[in-house]
Amino acid sequence: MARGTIVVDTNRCKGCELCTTVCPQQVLEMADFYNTRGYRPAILVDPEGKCTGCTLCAVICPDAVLTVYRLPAVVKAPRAPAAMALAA
Amino acid sequence: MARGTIVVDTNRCKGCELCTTVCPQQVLEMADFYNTRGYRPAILVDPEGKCTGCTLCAVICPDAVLTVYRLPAVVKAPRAPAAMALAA
Amino acid sequence: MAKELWKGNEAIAEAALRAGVEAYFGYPITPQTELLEYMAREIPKYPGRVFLQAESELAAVNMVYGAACGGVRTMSSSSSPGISLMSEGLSYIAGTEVPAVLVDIMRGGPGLGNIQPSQADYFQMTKSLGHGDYHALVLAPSTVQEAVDLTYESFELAEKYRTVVVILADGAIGQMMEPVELPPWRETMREEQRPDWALRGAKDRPHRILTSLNLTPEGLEQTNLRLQARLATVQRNEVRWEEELTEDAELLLVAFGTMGRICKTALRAARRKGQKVGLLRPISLWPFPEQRLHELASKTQRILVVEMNAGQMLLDVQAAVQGRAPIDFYGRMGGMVPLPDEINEQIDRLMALPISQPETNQPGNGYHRHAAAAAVASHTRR
Amino acid sequence: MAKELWKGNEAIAEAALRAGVEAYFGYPITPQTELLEYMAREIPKYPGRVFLQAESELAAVNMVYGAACGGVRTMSSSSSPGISLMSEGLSYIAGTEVPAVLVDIMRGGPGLGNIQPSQADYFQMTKSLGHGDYHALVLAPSTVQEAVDLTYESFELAEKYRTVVVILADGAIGQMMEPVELPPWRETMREEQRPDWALRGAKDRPHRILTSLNLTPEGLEQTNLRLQARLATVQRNEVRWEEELTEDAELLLVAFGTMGRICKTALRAARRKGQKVGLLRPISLWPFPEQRLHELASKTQRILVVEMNAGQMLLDVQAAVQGRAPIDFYGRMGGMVPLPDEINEQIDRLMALPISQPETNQPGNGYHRHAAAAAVASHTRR
Amino acid sequence: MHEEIIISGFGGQGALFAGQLLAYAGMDSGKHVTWIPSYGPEMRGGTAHCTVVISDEPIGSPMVRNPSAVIALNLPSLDKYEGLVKPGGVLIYNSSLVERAVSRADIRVAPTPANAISMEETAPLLEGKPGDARLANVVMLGALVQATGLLPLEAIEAALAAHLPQRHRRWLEPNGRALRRGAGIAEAVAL
Amino acid sequence: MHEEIIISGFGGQGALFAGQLLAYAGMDSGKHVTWIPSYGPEMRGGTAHCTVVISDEPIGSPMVRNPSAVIALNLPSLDKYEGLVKPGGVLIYNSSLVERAVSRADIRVAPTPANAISMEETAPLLEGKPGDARLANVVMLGALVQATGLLPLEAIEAALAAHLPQRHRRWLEPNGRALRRGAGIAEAVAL
Amino acid sequence: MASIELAEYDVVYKRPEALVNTTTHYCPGCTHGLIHRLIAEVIDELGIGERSILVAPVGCAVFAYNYFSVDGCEAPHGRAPAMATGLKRSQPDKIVFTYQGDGDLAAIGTNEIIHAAGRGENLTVVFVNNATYGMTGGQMAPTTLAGQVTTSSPYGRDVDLVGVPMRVSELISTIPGAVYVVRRSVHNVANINKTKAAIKTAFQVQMQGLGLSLVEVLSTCPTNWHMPPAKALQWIEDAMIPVFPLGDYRIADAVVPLTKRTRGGQ
Amino acid sequence: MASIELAEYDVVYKRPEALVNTTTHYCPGCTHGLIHRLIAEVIDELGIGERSILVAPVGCAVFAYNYFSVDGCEAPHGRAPAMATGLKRSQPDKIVFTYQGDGDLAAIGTNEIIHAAGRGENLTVVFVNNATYGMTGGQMAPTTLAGQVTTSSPYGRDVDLVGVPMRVSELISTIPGAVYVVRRSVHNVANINKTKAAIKTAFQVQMQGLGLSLVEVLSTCPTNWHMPPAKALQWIEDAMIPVFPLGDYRIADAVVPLTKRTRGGQ
Ligand SMILES: Cc1ncc(C[n+]2csc(CCOP(=O)(O)OP(=O)(O)O)c2C)c(N)n1
Ligand SMILES: Cc1ncc(C[n+]2csc(CCOP(=O)(O)OP(=O)(O)O)c2C)c(N)n1
Ligand code: SF4
Ligand code: SF4
Ligand code: SF4
Ligand code: SF4
Repeated sequence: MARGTIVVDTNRCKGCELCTTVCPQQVLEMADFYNTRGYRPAILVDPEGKCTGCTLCAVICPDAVLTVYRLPAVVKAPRAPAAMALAA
Repeated sequence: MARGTIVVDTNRCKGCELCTTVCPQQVLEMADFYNTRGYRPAILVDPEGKCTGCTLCAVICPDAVLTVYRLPAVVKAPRAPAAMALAA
Repeated sequence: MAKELWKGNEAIAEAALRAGVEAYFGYPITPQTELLEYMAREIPKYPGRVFLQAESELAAVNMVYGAACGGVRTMSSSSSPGISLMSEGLSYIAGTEVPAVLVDIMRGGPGLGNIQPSQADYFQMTKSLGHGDYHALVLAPSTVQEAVDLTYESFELAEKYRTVVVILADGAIGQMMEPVELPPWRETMREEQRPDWALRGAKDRPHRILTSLNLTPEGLEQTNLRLQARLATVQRNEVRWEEELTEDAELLLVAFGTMGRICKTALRAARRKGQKVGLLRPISLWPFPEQRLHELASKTQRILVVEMNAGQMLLDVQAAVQGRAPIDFYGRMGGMVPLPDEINEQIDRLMALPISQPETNQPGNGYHRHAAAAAVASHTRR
Repeated sequence: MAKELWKGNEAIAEAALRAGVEAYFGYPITPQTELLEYMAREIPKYPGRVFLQAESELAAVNMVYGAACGGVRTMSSSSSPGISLMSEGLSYIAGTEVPAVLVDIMRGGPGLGNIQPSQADYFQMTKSLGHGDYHALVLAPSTVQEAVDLTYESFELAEKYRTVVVILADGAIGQMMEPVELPPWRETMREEQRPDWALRGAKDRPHRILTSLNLTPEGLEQTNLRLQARLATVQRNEVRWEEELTEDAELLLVAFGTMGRICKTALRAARRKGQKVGLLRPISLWPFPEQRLHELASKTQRILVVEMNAGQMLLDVQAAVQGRAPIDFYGRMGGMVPLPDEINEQIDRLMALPISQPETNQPGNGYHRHAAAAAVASHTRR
Repeated sequence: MHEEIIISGFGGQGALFAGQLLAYAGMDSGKHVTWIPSYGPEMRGGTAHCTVVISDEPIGSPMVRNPSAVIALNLPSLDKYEGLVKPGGVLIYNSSLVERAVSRADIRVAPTPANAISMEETAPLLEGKPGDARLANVVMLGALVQATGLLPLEAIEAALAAHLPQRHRRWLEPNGRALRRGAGIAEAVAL
Repeated sequence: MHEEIIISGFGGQGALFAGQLLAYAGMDSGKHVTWIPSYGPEMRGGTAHCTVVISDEPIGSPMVRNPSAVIALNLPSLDKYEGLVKPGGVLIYNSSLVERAVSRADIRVAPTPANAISMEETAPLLEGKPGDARLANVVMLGALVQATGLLPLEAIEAALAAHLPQRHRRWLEPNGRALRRGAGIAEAVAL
Repeated sequence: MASIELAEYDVVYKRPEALVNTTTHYCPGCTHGLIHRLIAEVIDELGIGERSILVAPVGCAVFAYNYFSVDGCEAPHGRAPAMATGLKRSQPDKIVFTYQGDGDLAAIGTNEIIHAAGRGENLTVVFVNNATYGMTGGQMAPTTLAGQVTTSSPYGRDVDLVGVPMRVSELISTIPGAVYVVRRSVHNVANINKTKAAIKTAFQVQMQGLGLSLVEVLSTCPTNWHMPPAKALQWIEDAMIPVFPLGDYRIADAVVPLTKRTRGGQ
Repeated sequence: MASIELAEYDVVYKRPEALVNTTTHYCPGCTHGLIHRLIAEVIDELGIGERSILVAPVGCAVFAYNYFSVDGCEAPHGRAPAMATGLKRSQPDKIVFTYQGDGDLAAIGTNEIIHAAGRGENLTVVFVNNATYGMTGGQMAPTTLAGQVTTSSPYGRDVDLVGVPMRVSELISTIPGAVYVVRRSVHNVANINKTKAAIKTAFQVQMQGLGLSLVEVLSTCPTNWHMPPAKALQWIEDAMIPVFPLGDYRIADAVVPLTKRTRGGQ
């Protein structure tokens, strides 16, 4: 299984929830805070590093808010998923 | 063979010659005089009474200038074709 | 009848229904769309009446044209860009001398512009609703109630003069709510009441023809003379305006529609300060109350025209005043609405000026330039 | 260059080609069609230039709009009903501030009317070429040579002011032949000469946007102020007119285009009779030579406006004269052209009147009514 | 009497309806009224506001630059209108959503925890779910009416009774309570 | 010098081209000229006419109610324009097609058998077929120029040489003859 | 007197009642007049003259209202279907028909015909395709043939630059609301008769309220084609029909019985 | 720093260059934004950003020119194909595309698209069918489904009164000048990918000068459909696709190789 992660451009997200409906790993959720535009943005909640970087969320996002990353096969998987690191 | 005749509303004829092209009996000609609108009208030249009243000329006439008559089968054919009589 | 709170667009639609409109054709465009939507909702409740959303304003105006040729009470509504698209059809309607009512809820232009209130179609509506020599009767309400009343009356006027009647308002009047007393329901026309030129099928009478075409100049001049004669009657009979405190006015405000009512607030503020300000509010924009304005111009010291545009009615004021009083202009554009404080500022400025002679009222370096300048000033000021 | 005999419509087309027009889009309509047909014949001879017959005037004007957005020298032509159909597009062109040239060979209206010469689009062209606050620069030639010269110049004007320039003529000028000296061939624009707003692909620069839309009233007012400021410059720089024998004129004729030249014949006949008649022929109808007319109005005793319509330029005259001289009007409609003898009759009638005061020049029962009356009179008289 | 009121909030907060209620109440009390909304596509997701004028005299301008009273249902509305209120005027803001303080000293200000009150009043009807903010607009209206005294509270109640859409009938009672609680707040802050 | 000429006939009789020739000749002789046709769909099968003004001065009106000279190529044209010719003016009519007499006594009239002359002049080039009326317009023009003296015949000849379309080149010579025969007629009737 | 002798005869063809007893302005041999006559015959046969309303186009047929003894009006160029919609919707008991040329219907007015069809307006449209703009003097129309020289395609229609001729019946027949869409021609007697039958069906479709009916008729413009009338008819057959095949492009199920009846009636 | 950790990763999806780095005005979940993104990706992939010109419509996408980093302008309602024609004819080396809604293209602007197709203009048209007029607040469009409630069909679209929904791809595909006409949808990832492939082909058709290409995309309007975005996607599948079947409506012979290549490229 490929290891991947995503970055949500949180303030651009309009909270439409479409990404959450397509994620096969079910690692996307809507945040419980509001962004500067008044929407609850999508966030990656992937403590187990299930995101495969399949890009489905990015493909369906109407607002091009998502960037998707995948770990090259040769690189060893990092401990924590990157997006979590970002949030930190 | 049915016997027929036609009447040309001479002053309405625009001299387009279409009727002369469809008459199976070849009894229509263009006159050598001009009508009040400056056109040479079609005329019936049918000394032998060949007109059958087939209506082809009237059907193709773009200016609804022709009236077509046919002798009912029961009536004896008159000597001279009617249109000639008209011209007289 | 008790007053109810009505949105302008919907009130106009309801007034038209009560006036017996039988066929409405339109196309959505902000800030007019509620009128169409109201018709969509209400007309199906009245059997025999027609609501149809056209594929475009071009189609809408020609549907109106068709219905009008049948002697049917009919109307359309739109807003500025849509009205431009109707101008060929409106000219045909005028040339064919059939009645129709058109509502224009103006917005900011030119081009796509925006959807904010504006009065930038004044010229288009009063001078040249399409090509050719004609004028529509143009009525400019300044309240929702007046919009209702004028709409209600417009059909009779259209039929009486066989002309296009325009209800000319702007997004503010279309969108606002005000208390309204609705007029009574009128019956729709019965067959025997149809006009004697209407196309209803050539039964027991010769066939009728309605056309704007006449290839001979002599013939077409006859049509035009008939049209102009009718327009002259309209000019005699249908000039409408409202005046407020004009008797002793040293400064006369001239403004129509939304601007007319806003000026009232400024006027009252000015009067409270002891400034002798009056208001002429033209209601019929064509025919323009030129005679009355001409009279008032002799009695006042200064005229201030206020419009939500770069100065259009201004030209009619200029032509009517004929140099009898200097004319100033204040206008905002693109959906900006001059508010009372701005107008009062202008009043203060003008009241402070020495009383000038009509001669100062130079065209060329006069009104047009001034219009732009005033707008610039107003703009940079705030 | 030697003179050649040219038909107006074709001469205008040739002048446009020599001025470097790169793209022509149009639709057939009498009495303008020869212009389109000439383009159809000639443009294919010049590689890189575009001729395209559009499916309608609506399409034509928007093709022009598109080409203009590319910074390409472009034009269309039509006649009255077709111009009405263009009014939305023209308003967009104005709102987007791109240059374009439009030729209107006017015919009798309203509606389908007929195809005879007329000046019934004066209001439409000078006041409201579509909705919104703008004016096109309107140039009215009275000879084929002048049509050529103005057309040739129109592209530069359009580009200088980023505006629509209208060549406004009528069927008579479109159809007549006169000797013409053609202007020299100008090169078409090279890529590096394209204006810095033109859409040519966002190569090595940020992407460019051309639009007439601005949803905020503040923003749209800015656009309008820019537009109005440019129009004010046009009013300062581009007023054009011709005068004949105005110095000592007791009666001033005011007429444009075909009517302007016909008035010259009447003027000469009047002068031969010893009548002190002069002529002001506005060439730019917008901007109107209001300043000059205002001056002349103070020097003359009477003004006679002659038009091939019910009295449209009349309003501009009225606004410019400001009561300084009484104004009369003589007009024919629907393709009728006032001929010199009719004009001389009017001159005789007016010269016989006592010199009246400006005060007689009452609006309301004044000019408009009079316009209709004059036309009626002229009509019943012959 | 001549009051010029602006009510502003996010789309969905009911600013427009609150304004209509006010206008209805004014009209039914025999006043002249106008109600004019912001309109058009920019409303989508953005802010919505309306201007209500209530007057003893026929109303000239239905548009207002400097309102005598403002209801700000959210922070952007407060930011936009705080500076515009006429000196001596009234500003009601939704303190449930706005944390910052108001700096104007020349106006009367009533911070009103409208969302909080609405939550409390709506919860009983929402069968176990937590309450929601649907009555915030009416809470604010109560505060406004109380603070300005421009109409009796009963006039708003009557307008509610007359104009609450049929499908929301069951909310009439909570609306009334919300209204009075808003009024109570305004009274309490002793403007 | 200022002449206002109307040339009128059936569509196809060459009235418009004759007018253009006249205008070219005038222009090439250094005069001011205008040529203005009837136009539009009514031309189809109907009549066609043009107005030519030739003048020493810049031309005001290119349109004329009372021409100083008229060429009537057929009867309807004669009917229409006979009464309009200025007193003292010239009227050339095609006596090949018009049988009636002209009643005006205050103008100079030249009945010109233009079709007949044209038939004669065209026959040689039509290889055995009888001649046709294609030169009638030029015959009439010859008569007009002679009768009015408004231009030398050579000017028209030069215009013909310059403006006869390439495909009609072989008709240049017959045109010249037709022109001079027309002129001869006008001379003969001693206007 | 001739009438005495003619009295022995039966009239087998005479000018229809619905055709006003006047001369048209059409050029000699132009089949506009012929198509008018067919429509008039149909109106007579169906007995609908008293309730028919004609919407004339801008084009050579602009004066069509002068030639039919039914009520008539004249639409702006291309807008006849919209005007007819206004008439028909407000007077559903009337028979409303438009008569439109190819410039009118297939160029400037394409939107109006498509949307009238889209709405399934109960209208009858007689669409006269003569491959040119007749009235304005023979410019290129959307239906102008490849290579055809016109005043605005002086080097022949270049299909690389302006596309191939537009086929209106094919286009409109894809729209469900257009229930009867056929192409006919008047280049000879047999086809004239078929055209008449189609026009009759088209009116019957409206009488039964089935939707929009459109009869495209290939027609001549001898004047602008620069051909004698008989040669123009031949040109329809030789040049036009290959590009615009005659046939039934759409006969909705509900219309089928009508076509049977009409055929039987011929 | 996150970037340090992310540096170990490959970017497998990022916002395309041709999409301006800003937030659109579209409602949450509206697929206008999605279709924009697909176009931008295609422009990037084809490397044509420097020579592309967008003609935006009047409709919700009126501001589209703000979102693409290519030159852009804005046409009057429905006239984008005419404006694009003016641009393309005078700058044939440019890639000109229109982006139009169903009110824009299928109502007021039908004439312009039909005649642009008829002429075979070298244009690419992205036609966004959301079965309503979004911008003006959800009125009936020609593409509104039978029975669909809108603000101007408050009792549901009555097909007896206003006809059945207009099928644009079916209509345009009958016109020879339209060489590539397909209908796609963005209701799920698979279809989004197919839509992108089609848009790519459409641009390639223009790059090769083959004629007009039109990609109809079924799109949502959650706001005016009164549905959450996910449900709106479902509604495309359940309600729209049965009426507007996805598929290739016209692939001219010359275009076939392109479709093969594009498919291979996916
Ligand atoms: C808006 C407008 N544009 C153009 C014209 C000029 N015009 C009159 S008829 C016509 C074309 C008619 O052609 P078609 O419809 O094919 O009919 P036909 O004359 O061939 O019968 C045109 C372009 C007009 N009258 N109005
Ligand atoms: C001439 C004209 N008519 C009407 C309008 C109003 N208008 C703006 S957008 C629109 C409809 C847009 O609908 P659609 O094309 O389906 O695009 P969407 O908004 O759904 O994306 C209308 C009718 C206008 N701006 N101009
Ligand atoms: S699809 Fe995009 S806009 Fe929608 S919730 Fe997910 S990240 Fe946000
Ligand atoms: S009826 Fe027939 S036979 Fe008689 S003239 Fe006519 S075509 Fe000839
Ligand atoms: S121009 Fe053509 S279509 Fe028109 S009447 Fe003449 S032949 Fe018929
Ligand atoms: S209104 Fe509809 S189409 Fe427009 S942006 Fe919102 S969801 Fe999209």
